Amino acid sequence: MTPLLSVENLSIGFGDAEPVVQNVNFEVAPGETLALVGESGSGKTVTCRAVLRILPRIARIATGRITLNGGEAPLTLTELSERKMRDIRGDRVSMIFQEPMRSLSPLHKIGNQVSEVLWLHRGMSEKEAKREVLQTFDRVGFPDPERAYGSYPFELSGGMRQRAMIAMAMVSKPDLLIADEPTTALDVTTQAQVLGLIKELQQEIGMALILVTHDLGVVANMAEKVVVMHKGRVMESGSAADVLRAPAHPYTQQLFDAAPAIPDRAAVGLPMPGDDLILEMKNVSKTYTMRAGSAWKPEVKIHACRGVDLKLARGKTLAIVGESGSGKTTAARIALGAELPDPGGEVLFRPSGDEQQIAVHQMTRAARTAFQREAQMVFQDPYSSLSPRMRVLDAMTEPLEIHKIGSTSEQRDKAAEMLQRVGLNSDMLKRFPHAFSGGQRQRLSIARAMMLDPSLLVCDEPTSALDVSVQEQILTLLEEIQERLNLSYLFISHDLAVVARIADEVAVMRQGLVVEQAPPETLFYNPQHPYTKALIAAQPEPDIDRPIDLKLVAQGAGSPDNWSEAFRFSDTVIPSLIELEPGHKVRRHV
Amino acid sequence: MTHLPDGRYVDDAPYDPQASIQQLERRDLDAPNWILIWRKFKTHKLGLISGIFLLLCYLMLPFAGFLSPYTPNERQSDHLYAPPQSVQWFHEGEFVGPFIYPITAEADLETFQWKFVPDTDTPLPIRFFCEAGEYNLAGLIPSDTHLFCAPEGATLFLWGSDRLGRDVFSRIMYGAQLSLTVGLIGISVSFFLGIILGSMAGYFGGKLDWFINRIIEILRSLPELPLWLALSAAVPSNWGPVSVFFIISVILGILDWPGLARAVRAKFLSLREEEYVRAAEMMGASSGRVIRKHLLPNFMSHLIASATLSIPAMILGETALSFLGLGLRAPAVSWGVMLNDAQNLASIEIYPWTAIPMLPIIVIVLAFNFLGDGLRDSLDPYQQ
Amino acid sequence: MSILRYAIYRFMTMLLTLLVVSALVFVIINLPPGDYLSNQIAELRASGQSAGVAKAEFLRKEYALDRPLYQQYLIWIGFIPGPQGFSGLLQGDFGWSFEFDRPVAEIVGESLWLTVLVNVAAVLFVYMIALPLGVLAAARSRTWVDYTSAFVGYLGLATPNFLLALIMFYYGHKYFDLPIGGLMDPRFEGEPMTFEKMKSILIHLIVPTFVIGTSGAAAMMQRLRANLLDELGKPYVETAIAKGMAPSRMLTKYPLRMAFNPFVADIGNLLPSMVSGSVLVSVVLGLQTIGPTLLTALKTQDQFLSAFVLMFVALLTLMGTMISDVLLVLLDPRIRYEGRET
Amino acid sequence: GGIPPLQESTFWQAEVDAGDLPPVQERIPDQPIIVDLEARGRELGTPGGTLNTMVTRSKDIRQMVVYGYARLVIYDENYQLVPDLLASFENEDNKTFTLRLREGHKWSDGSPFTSADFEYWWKDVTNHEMLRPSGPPDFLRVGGELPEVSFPDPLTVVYSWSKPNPNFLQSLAQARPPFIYRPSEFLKQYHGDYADPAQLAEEVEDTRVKSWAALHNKRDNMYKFDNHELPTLQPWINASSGKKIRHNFVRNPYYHRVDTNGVQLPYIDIVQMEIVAPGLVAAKSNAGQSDLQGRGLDFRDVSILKKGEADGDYKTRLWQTGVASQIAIYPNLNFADDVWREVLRDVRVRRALSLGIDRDTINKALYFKLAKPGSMTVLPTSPFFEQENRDAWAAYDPKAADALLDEAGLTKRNANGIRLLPDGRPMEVVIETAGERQEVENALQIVTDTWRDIGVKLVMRPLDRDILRNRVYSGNSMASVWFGWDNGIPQSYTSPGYLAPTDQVFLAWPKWGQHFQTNGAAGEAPDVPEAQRLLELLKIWENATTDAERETAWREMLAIHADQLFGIGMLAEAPQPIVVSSRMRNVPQKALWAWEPGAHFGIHRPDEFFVAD
Ligand SMILES: Nc1ncnc2c1ncn2[C@@H]1O[C@H](COP(=O)(O)OP(=O)(O)OP(=O)(O)O)[C@@H](O)[C@H]1O
Ligand SMILES: Nc1ncnc2c1ncn2[C@@H]1O[C@H](COP(=O)(O)OP(=O)(O)OP(=O)(O)O)[C@@H](O)[C@H]1O
Ligand SMILES: [Mg+2]
Ligand SMILES: [Mg+2]
Repeated sequence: MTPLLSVENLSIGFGDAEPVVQNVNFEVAPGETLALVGESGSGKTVTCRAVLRILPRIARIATGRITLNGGEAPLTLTELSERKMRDIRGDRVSMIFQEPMRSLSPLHKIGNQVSEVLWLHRGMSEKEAKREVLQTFDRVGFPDPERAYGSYPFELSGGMRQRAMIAMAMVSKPDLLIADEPTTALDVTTQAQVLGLIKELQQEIGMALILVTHDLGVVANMAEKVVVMHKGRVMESGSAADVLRAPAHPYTQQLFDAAPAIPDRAAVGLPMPGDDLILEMKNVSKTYTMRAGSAWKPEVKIHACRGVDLKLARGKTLAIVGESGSGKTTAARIALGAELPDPGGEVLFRPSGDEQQIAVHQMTRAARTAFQREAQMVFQDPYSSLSPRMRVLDAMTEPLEIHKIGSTSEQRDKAAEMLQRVGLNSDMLKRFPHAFSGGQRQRLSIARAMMLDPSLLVCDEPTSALDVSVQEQILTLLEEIQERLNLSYLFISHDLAVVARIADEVAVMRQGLVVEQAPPETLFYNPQHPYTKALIAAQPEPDIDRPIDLKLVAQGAGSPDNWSEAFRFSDTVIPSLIELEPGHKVRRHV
Repeated sequence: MTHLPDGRYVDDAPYDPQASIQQLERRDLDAPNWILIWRKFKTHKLGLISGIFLLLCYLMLPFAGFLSPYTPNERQSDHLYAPPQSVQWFHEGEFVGPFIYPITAEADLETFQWKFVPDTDTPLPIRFFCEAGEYNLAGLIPSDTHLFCAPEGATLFLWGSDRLGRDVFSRIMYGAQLSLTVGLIGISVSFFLGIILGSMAGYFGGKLDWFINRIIEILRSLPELPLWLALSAAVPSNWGPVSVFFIISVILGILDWPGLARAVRAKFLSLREEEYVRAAEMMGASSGRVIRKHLLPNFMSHLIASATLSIPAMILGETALSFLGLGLRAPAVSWGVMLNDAQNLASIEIYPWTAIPMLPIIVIVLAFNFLGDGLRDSLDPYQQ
Repeated sequence: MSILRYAIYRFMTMLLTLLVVSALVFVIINLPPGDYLSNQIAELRASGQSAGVAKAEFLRKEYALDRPLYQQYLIWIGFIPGPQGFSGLLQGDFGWSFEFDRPVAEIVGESLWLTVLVNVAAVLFVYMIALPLGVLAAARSRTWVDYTSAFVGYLGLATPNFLLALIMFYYGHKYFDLPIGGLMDPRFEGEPMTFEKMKSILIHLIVPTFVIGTSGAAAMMQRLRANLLDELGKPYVETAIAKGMAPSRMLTKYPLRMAFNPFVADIGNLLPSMVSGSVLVSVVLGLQTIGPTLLTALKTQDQFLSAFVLMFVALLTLMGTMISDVLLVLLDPRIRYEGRET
Repeated sequence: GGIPPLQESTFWQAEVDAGDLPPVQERIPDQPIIVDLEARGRELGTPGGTLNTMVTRSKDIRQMVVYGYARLVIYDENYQLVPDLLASFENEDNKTFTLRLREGHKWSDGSPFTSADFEYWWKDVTNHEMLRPSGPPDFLRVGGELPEVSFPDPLTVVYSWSKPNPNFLQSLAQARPPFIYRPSEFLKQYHGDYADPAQLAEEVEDTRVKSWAALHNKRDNMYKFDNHELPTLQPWINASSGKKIRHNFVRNPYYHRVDTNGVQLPYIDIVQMEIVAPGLVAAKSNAGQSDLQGRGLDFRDVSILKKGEADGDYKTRLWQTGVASQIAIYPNLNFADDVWREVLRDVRVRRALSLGIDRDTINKALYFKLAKPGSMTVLPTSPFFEQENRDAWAAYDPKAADALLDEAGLTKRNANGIRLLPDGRPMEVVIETAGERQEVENALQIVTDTWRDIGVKLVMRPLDRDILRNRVYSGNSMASVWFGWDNGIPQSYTSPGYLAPTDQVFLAWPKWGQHFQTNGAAGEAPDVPEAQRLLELLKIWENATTDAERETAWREMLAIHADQLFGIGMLAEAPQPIVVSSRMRNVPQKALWAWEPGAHFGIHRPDEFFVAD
């Protein structure tokens, strides 16, 4: 069978520097899934972009050939005219970009941006396209497709934006889908749903898939073929079964070894100590008003957080997991005073054990400056949180400059050191943010947050874009710093394995509510809430022989209406959190 | 390259987990930002050439007197509207060095034009480092040495002479002193105010925005024309033309900022919602810092383009003002004054050289444009 | 705050500002020493035409020019009664032009549509030239397209308008038989609109549009180019390309909209410039627009006429800023006008 | 002689045939003026054709009244007063004037032109409280006294004063005449005393004016000429209404002049007056778009006009301007600064300043040597011209100027060689201009150079003309530039009032002028003997009974001006380009271009110009 896409001997470089992709070869057959895994910064994204020829201006394809078959005649994408290329993009080959936050136009409604593909390639009318898009939105797990259709990107959570990207790439039902880490920002149940959808499409129309991911569990569940990349070179490639079962290259082995998993030993977690709380959130709610489409329609209110109560003890880690769009980021932002809670909510911060609590939501200027020295944030979307016109060095030293710490050269040394600790090269300091890979930017963001040696660090999905080995390195670093400096973390993640490893207590959120809260050991072995259970079930494992039923686990969470009577809640009737055993709370009716 | 029996491909190059693929040059790391920008700028050839050209122009300003054969208001009453004289090198096939043929004027009462007849028999060599009209070097040191002057008893009008028999070339040289400097003050004032007030309105929003916007609205609604008319009566009469013009251009700047301020404000209203601005704020960055380091750089291109575009407006602003009796005026010399004199049909059709000042304006403006473009490019991260 | 509420709120502010502006306008036009009638009388005397003086005296009484300035203002607005009872702006009476000896409304009414015509032509010209060229210059930056358009634009910008107009008139007439000055062949004046008249107007519009438009076009083009270049590197542009959009459509839909922000901010200026933007140019080109009327009115201190025109322009300015504020919100959904929390 | 057989014009033929207009015999007065063109060296013309001309402001359509030059009395080409609209006039000692109208003379709407029209003006307009709050115009007041006016019969009007009013008839012949008559039949519709109140009120409402008086004043615009309904006596009547780019004027069917062939004047059927921007007049003339153009053209346009002659089918003629001086500097003897005022009042200083002007160079640079350099005095056309007056203090003589300044005590100089005033300030003469004429700027530029040599710094300051006047009148300006006297060709009957400090418009003595104008209520009394003498001489002229007396007064006043240099003239008789289409006939080759007396083209009788095809 002729492969749908074949990449031969591809090398790509930036400017006159050494190529970042060297001699890459692979083939994808129709209907087949190829997983591209590898180290962060190894050139996966660049390779994928080369297929569609959307590389940064200064990137040069040094050698190589990319051929697309399946049409009337094979097309050499590397030599095709820009005009012809246009017909391929979005129609026969579409791509899900790694960083959906930046990849959507901030000024256009999601619905418009997604429907556009259909207008362009299918010549659909606005109405037809809308119907189609709403369907796809529903299938990628938007709880309220209508609302998403009329929202602007900034009104959506990270995961929602990613789903919009996915929908955009899939509505046109392409021959080949290139998905660059499509599910990093999704909770596992939604991830299952999306992956299930992709599988379905593959079966329906024989779509081929290039899946860039660092989640070996996903690889195990989806891929027929695997290509492992490291520093721009292919280390190993072959059928998924073979590679996963018996990795041949030392790098592959090293990578697989690093994969974390939810430990399967039963244990009883200790509840979070309550005496020295560094951060306390009491009854925090947040309601957004969405910009109404026209002047006459009523405004839509969105309850991003509802009555969230969280306590974080000094030197501990509180993790928040939950459905995408359930208000995790919102809660984190409120915790840091970036957003004000609705009246009635309180956020209290205690700089050190013997000091007064200060109310984050009503601080004076001076107090705020002091607070900001102590509390830092790693943003969910590192790309957006770095000024595009600031070199990394300046971005890194900025917190020190603001708080006037150290001389210029000391600041620079510290920046270089931090960069090395997150696995980046200090000579990247002079680059601009856009010249990094997704995972590298994420690490930049972490490094920057730690520049000030804060006492509280809010990490919003800090490792989602990292391959397991680098993730391992980062987690180790976080733990080490915590031990050394008694740092406290508010840690948001979708990866239960990571959470299991790092958290002292886990809160599970759904639709703005904390539905269950417990130490990880307790939670993972004695989940009470149906949603928690569904989450755990949906966590894919990097074992090719134990595939999960994507469809089934995707349904697992279901809508609250399908839950058993005890857990059901609606907009008006919300049960309260009940402490089952010390440190284990569940939201249920008694 | 290794292929395992199961069809797998395995790389056989030695594996070193610590190796790094990209090595930036060491010097880049130690270089301060401006050096990086400069390096980048150097690659923009047109920008570089323009920059050097402008630098030379400005360096030349103090020496305008030395470089021009005449002083600006020196009249040759026998050579009104003399056409440009060309500098010759060979006389009757013989090399003589730079010389000119003297010209004499005749009144033609048929056409009412002056007719100039060159005397091609007597080549008169141009004098160098010679003594002629007195001027002040750099406005301070009196001198009468010129780089080159007319031969004894003849004239040297490289670009012709005007209605009063003044050398256009020399006037352009002197005119540069005013045209290239005073107008810039207006730009600076207007940019200073526009950026400061615009960014405050845009970044802080709310009450401050409301307040600044009302000022802008009122300023913009205020009619400029009557203001000028009132002003022209109010300026003390013994002020020299330059100081009047100086004040006018400052006022021009003061009235001119709202346009820029609104652009800045609009952009900042949207930029302040960017995540990186939030990030900076959450790190404790002061408002000033956020504006300077995060917002302004992202609006730099617009500012550079706007600044470039104001330059011709400022050089020529006086021509519009002289309509109202407020422009620069004799004895001050500027390009606008010269063009004002040339604003009639005769200058276009019969004495086109009196409109020559258009050329330096265009050249200077284009140079500023390319300089700005080069600057923009070297600040643009995506071009790196 | 919803758009509608915001718009209403802006409107109320506008009215308030308008009142402030009206007072300032009135003061400013009365700043130069003297007033219309005394100037007129002086002028009549100076040119030996003392015969006209008596009538001027009549007007001084009739229009309360003998009262203090603040009273004149209040009468003009219509807050207090004048010699003939209430008859101010609020009562719909725009006043009397001494210079033209007719009600202000008549004079303004006549030239207004020509003014709008000329300036709309110029604005259209600016947008039609500057938008595509600006986009093109950005898309093909550092190529001959870019350089040529910059050169031509700056050529127009760096030539004084009047000189440019003279050159164009003179050679235009000589080689292309274009008309010199005016906005239509006088024989069509007052005629109903016909094809011929239309043609005459269009031909007459060529030079003025070009002269008024070039500077604006160059400015818009270069700024647009700069703003667009900034946007072209952004990831959302790549997304659009990846969708397979044609460059022209992609550019106009995404980066252009983003780059348009500073221009929308300045749309406020578009409206008043439709009326007053080309005052000096109109004067030198002899266009029968409101511009020359305004300048004459100002120079002769024909105060009700100039005050009305200026108020009208001010009103347009305020409406312009209001519209641009509302448009900004529509253009960029992220924009909020609320203040910082700190 | 008798009236030649009259010919109906083709222009009105259709109306006459249709019975809308009476035939020409019934339209012209019983005794029309029969113009003997051949006797004046002009051709007899053929009626018809259109004349295109341009003006620069919309209100300048009133130039048609100026060019038309139909007045009660007019100047003939020798500047003698002759009756025009009047059949005749009698003057008794300048005290009683009897004006006799033409029998059967009609307004352009066919209504009779009789003494009732004079009466209407006198009783119902100028002496009406509401229409003219300030009463009859100044020229009718002799020492504050108003005339006795009587209307003995329909064709006679008598004006009489107890003291002489020698200026009365000349005033009637002005370029902008005081119309002492109004089309009463027409205007009565708008007069509160005559019209039906209800109808009038409605009319007032419609026109959006405030009172019937305003309405009347608006309709009554003999000079503005912008009301096409208002009957006129001018050769052309306004045929377009409203603010237009081009105004049409058509021949007046009731005009009172005919040629010896019996053709009713004017020859030209239609005058089209187009309003163009000042800067474009030359360009449009150059393109042959004007048949007769003087206004809006400057000497500097000559070269381009000459160049366009071939293609434009016109000729450029050079007439002479009639002002006493083309450019004159007026040191303000009433300047508010005490020190400066004393300096400027020192005649030696004024003489030095005049001697410091290189008039020949200015003449060469600006006028191709075609103007006449010299001080401000009358032109050779005037019987009072004397070369020595023109030459007085007018030669360029920096040495003598230096000596005079030294003599005046201004001996100290600063480092730049500028003389110092008694109080130590440098001698910087600020000359304010109206900023309208480039030639003034160029001339002052040349003066700047030569004055610097005598230690005087000239600072030029262009302003707007109204602002300039206001500054001068209030004593805030040190010196200003304007034309010389408007009337450069006075005759013995011309009032020399403008030579004496009687009016603030003579920019050298605004305060003295105000004093005279307001009978001492404002301003200052002249305190310089020469100025006082000028006033005396004016008195003498006014009370003189013979031309010889008047002439002596004139000559002495001119001598005083030449000696005292109240206004420092630079040149006179500057050439004025006149563009004349090759189709035009009867336009003089050489002539004087003067506003007063002469009404620009008016005195050259445009109604006699015709178009030859
Ligand atoms: N515009 C650019 N200029 C210079 N270097 C770049 C640029 N873009 C990416 N790189 C470099 O190219 C390399 C490959 O980047 P790429 O984005 O393909 O990595 P990746 O495999 O997708 O990594 P990740 O998993 O972190 O997303 C990285 O080292 C990155 O720093
Ligand atoms: N500025 C805003 N305007 C309107 N709605 C908003 C805004 N920001 C967030 N929301 C809404 O609030 C809800 C919670 O968003 P949030 O970003 O906190 O989710 P999240 O839990 O972080 O999700 P994810 O895991 O996908 O990042 C979402 O429904 C989102 O659409
Ligand atoms: Mg990547
Ligand atoms: Mg989030």
